[in-house]
Amino acid sequence: MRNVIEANALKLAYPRHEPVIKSATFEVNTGEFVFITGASGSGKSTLLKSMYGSMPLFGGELHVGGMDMGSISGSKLYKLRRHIGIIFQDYKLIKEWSVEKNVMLPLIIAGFPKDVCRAQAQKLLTHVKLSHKSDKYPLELSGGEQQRVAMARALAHNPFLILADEPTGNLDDYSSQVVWDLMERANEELETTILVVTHHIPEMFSAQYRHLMIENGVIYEIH
Amino acid sequence: MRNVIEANALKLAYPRHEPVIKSATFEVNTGEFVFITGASGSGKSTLLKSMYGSMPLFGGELHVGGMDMGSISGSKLYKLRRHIGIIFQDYKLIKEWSVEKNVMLPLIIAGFPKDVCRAQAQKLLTHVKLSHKSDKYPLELSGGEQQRVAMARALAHNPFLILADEPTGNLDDYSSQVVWDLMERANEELETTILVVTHHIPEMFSAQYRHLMIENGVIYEIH
Amino acid sequence: MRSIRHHLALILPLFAILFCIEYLLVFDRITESYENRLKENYSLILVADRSVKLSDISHCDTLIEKTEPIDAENVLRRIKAGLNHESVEKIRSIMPLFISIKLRRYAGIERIERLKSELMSIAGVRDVHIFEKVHDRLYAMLLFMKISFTVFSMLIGAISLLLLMKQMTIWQFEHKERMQIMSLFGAPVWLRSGVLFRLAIVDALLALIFVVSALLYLVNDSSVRELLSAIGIEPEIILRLDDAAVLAGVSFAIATFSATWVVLRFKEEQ
Amino acid sequence: MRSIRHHLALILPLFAILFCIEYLLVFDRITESYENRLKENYSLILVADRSVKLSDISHCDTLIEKTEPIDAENVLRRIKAGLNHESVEKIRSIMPLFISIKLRRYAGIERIERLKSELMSIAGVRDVHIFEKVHDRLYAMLLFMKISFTVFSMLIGAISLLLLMKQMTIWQFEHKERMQIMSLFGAPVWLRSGVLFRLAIVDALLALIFVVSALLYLVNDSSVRELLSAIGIEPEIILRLDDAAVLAGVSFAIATFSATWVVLRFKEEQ
Ligand SMILES: Nc1ncnc2c1ncn2[C@@H]1O[C@H](COP(=O)(O)OP(=O)(O)OP(=O)(O)O)[C@@H](O)[C@H]1O
Ligand SMILES: Nc1ncnc2c1ncn2[C@@H]1O[C@H](COP(=O)(O)OP(=O)(O)OP(=O)(O)O)[C@@H](O)[C@H]1O
Ligand SMILES: [Mg+2]
Ligand SMILES: [Mg+2]
Repeated sequence: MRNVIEANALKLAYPRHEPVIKSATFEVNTGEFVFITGASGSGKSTLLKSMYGSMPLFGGELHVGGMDMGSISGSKLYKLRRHIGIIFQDYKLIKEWSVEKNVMLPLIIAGFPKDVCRAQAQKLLTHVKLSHKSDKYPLELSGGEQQRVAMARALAHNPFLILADEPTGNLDDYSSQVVWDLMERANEELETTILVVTHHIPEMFSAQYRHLMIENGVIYEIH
Repeated sequence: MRNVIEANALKLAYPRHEPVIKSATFEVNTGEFVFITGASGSGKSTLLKSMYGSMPLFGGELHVGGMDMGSISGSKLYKLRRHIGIIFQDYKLIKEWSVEKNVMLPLIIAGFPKDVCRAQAQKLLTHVKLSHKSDKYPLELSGGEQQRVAMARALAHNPFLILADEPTGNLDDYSSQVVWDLMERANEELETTILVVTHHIPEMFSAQYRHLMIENGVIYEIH
Repeated sequence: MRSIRHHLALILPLFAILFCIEYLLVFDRITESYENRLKENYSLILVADRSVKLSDISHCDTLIEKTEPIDAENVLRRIKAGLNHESVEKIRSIMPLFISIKLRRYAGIERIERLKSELMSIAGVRDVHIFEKVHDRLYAMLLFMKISFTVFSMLIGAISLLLLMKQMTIWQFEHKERMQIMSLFGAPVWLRSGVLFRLAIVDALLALIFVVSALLYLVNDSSVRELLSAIGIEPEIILRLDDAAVLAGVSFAIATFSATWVVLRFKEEQ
Repeated sequence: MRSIRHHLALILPLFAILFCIEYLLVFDRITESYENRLKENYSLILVADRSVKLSDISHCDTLIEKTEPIDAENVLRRIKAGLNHESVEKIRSIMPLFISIKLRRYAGIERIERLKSELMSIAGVRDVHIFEKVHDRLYAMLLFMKISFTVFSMLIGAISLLLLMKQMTIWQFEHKERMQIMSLFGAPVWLRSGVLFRLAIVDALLALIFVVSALLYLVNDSSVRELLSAIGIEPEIILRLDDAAVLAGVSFAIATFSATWVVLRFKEEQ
């Protein structure tokens, strides 16, 4: 299999705005765990967007899971997304759905029977210490609880790639540790490739894993 | 003047839920800078809500700025709120308004003329390094940029009390520093009372200022 | 573009409601004037022996306003040309008495039938002719129209109200977050809902102007005038000054009620 | 409760649209049958010298369907009782010829006036009587009703469409976020918009059932039947099988169109 992510002179820009990412060239191999940092507004979230096809390329090339994101068609994009787990910076939970159903979302889309979905959702909610909140609705949760639900949802369907945008920004140290452990486990046990945007690389990870940094629209490899 | 905040055996609960805050007794004096910590879901945001009257008391007493929050009437509550600056955990920016107008909001409510509002908004946007984004709309900003707009809005009307819920959760170290500096300046120059909920007390502050912690619905004074 | 559509959403249902109200008002007037006219036109001819007294007939039923013997000369004039005087006299002497009866008001076919049988029971009355079939049909048609219009109006009223409610729901969706946030910063009600009321008042005014213009246009359109006069209605029956006052009242009441509803429904989220 | 209101928002405008369509269909039929009836009832009586040839009159205008001399016996029978045979003979010989004229179709007052002057120009024709005033008024009334109903229907149609659009906007508000998020996780269109289509189809079916029930009720209601027969309309003219098919088509088309519109308007946010 080719690299999970291959970016070549990638350029990203919002319509009628200066390019946010001016040039990004890097690749991420299967099973890697990569941290991305950068100042506020430097384009980290924008870079992730391009990886799940929510941002058209302004220039250069980007391949995700072997797909050319510059020319990917609608149905192929949906197929790709079904195998990616995303934690959005603003969580993006479905307000009208219970916590459990929110976690089930990727499994429902994959077409699993109800009880399989439910069992898997319960397992993940237990992992993020929220099984007692499974009947609640997102607006009845605290900020950090919502963030952990988003985490559980991203892991539910055993994706080959996890894109996490500031997944511990609203978490205390203990909850953060829970989240990092889960990611590490997925990375080690299932060879899931993981890209995390964060302002605080946990110390125990900082030497061990790769670290990319965005500055002035350019991506640098720190180590 | 009495203490800015006086809580006495304060109890807070959402309808049909176990109490979140079981007993909180503490006071905050004018000009104090107080950090509040606690695990995710421990009730920090709930406690702040009670302070701007968005959460009815379930028991005990709470006085904010000399007002009894247990019996405060609509128009008095609005008057009180006009002198508090709040940074919400989810920012709560008005989507249909430009960044500048969002920052102007407390001044518009206070009834200042347009140009005064605009000048003050520009000053604060410069402080949070976002003057170049003043014509943008919130959804065109990155997470951290939105958070800084919320910061600017909270300071715009020189409130006597600032309630900040995780104000640096989505900020890199540099931007965080900018925010902390602004708060410290308001605290020192204007004697603004400041309550900050955060998971990461900046090191330079940790010894200097008060620190309350919520655990199992009870508030403890750490130092 | 978007704002035009949003204004329309309030203006159109208001327009429809006002239009229906005006239509029903006008239709009441039309029916009334028609009932008067039918009374005038309604004629009963009674054929009786010469011995019958007019007063007997007049007092037979309160419905009867006037009785008049019909001049038989008219009937004879046509044929007497070729007849000798004697024959004509003879015809005249044996000819029955024709009496025209005028009614006080139009009373519907059943009531008239009863009157007829009453008249027939008077001795010497040979026959009563009622010339009413077509008039009665006209009246039935009018009634049918009235019922139809009421149904239509109720339908329009219902959809319009629903449309208003929908618009209010949309207003809620659109303004809830903003009002919420403004309220958290202590904005008084009038400040956070001023936009809504301004919108409502302007729309009410526009709807009123549109309805009045439409009606004025109708009143002055020559083909409409022709059509109305064909069915015997004066165009001036449409849109009187007091109507306009009613319409204005309804329009502003509905609009401000809608805005108030949205404002009152607003609750701060926890 | 909330969901009932939301169903109503789609059902009511659909109902109104279908109702109007049916009304217009029925009204076309009523007008048609009335025109036929008017043709039958419309009578011109021509008074002419005995020398006039019937064929002259028949060929005078294409509008004329039939001419028939009226049996003068009728006229005479009444008065001959008291006259001697000779006088009656005399009257008969000098009496003018009465001719009844039947028209091919009802043609409106102006056309008839032209026909009249044409007939009058035939030598020997003394007079033409037109018995049409009231019939003409009935017809004018019918026309007026038809125009009114069309106006009402257009109004209802417009508000209904707007109501549908509002409902779609609300659907968008309500479903946008969910569809957005589902789409980010790769849900295909049918999965994320299935709810909408199910809703639309169910509502279309309900609206159809309501309209058909309402019409069936109307057809069978005795007071409605009476009223209709008073104006000479057979109740069976309302709701024919092919009408129901049209209504079903319109209902489902509108409902699925609405849902499709919402789905197509959906765009992923950046
Ligand atoms: N609207 C609500 N209805 C019911 N329960 C709620 C509601 N909002 C919050 N809660 C519950 O109240 C508890 C405290 O929530 P709160 O938001 O105060 O936590 P927090 O300390 O701010 O946590 P975090 O650091 O994750 O933001 C949580 O268990 C949460 O699930
Ligand atoms: N929808 C948009 N339209 C226009 N500009 C946008 C939009 N979204 C983001 N931007 C701009 O693009 C730049 C990069 O945004 P991005 O969200 O990628 O930043 P980020 O690195 O994730 O920052 P943060 O750490 O604050 O979340 C910012 O300057 C932002 O203002
Ligand atoms: Mg970001
Ligand atoms: Mg919180």
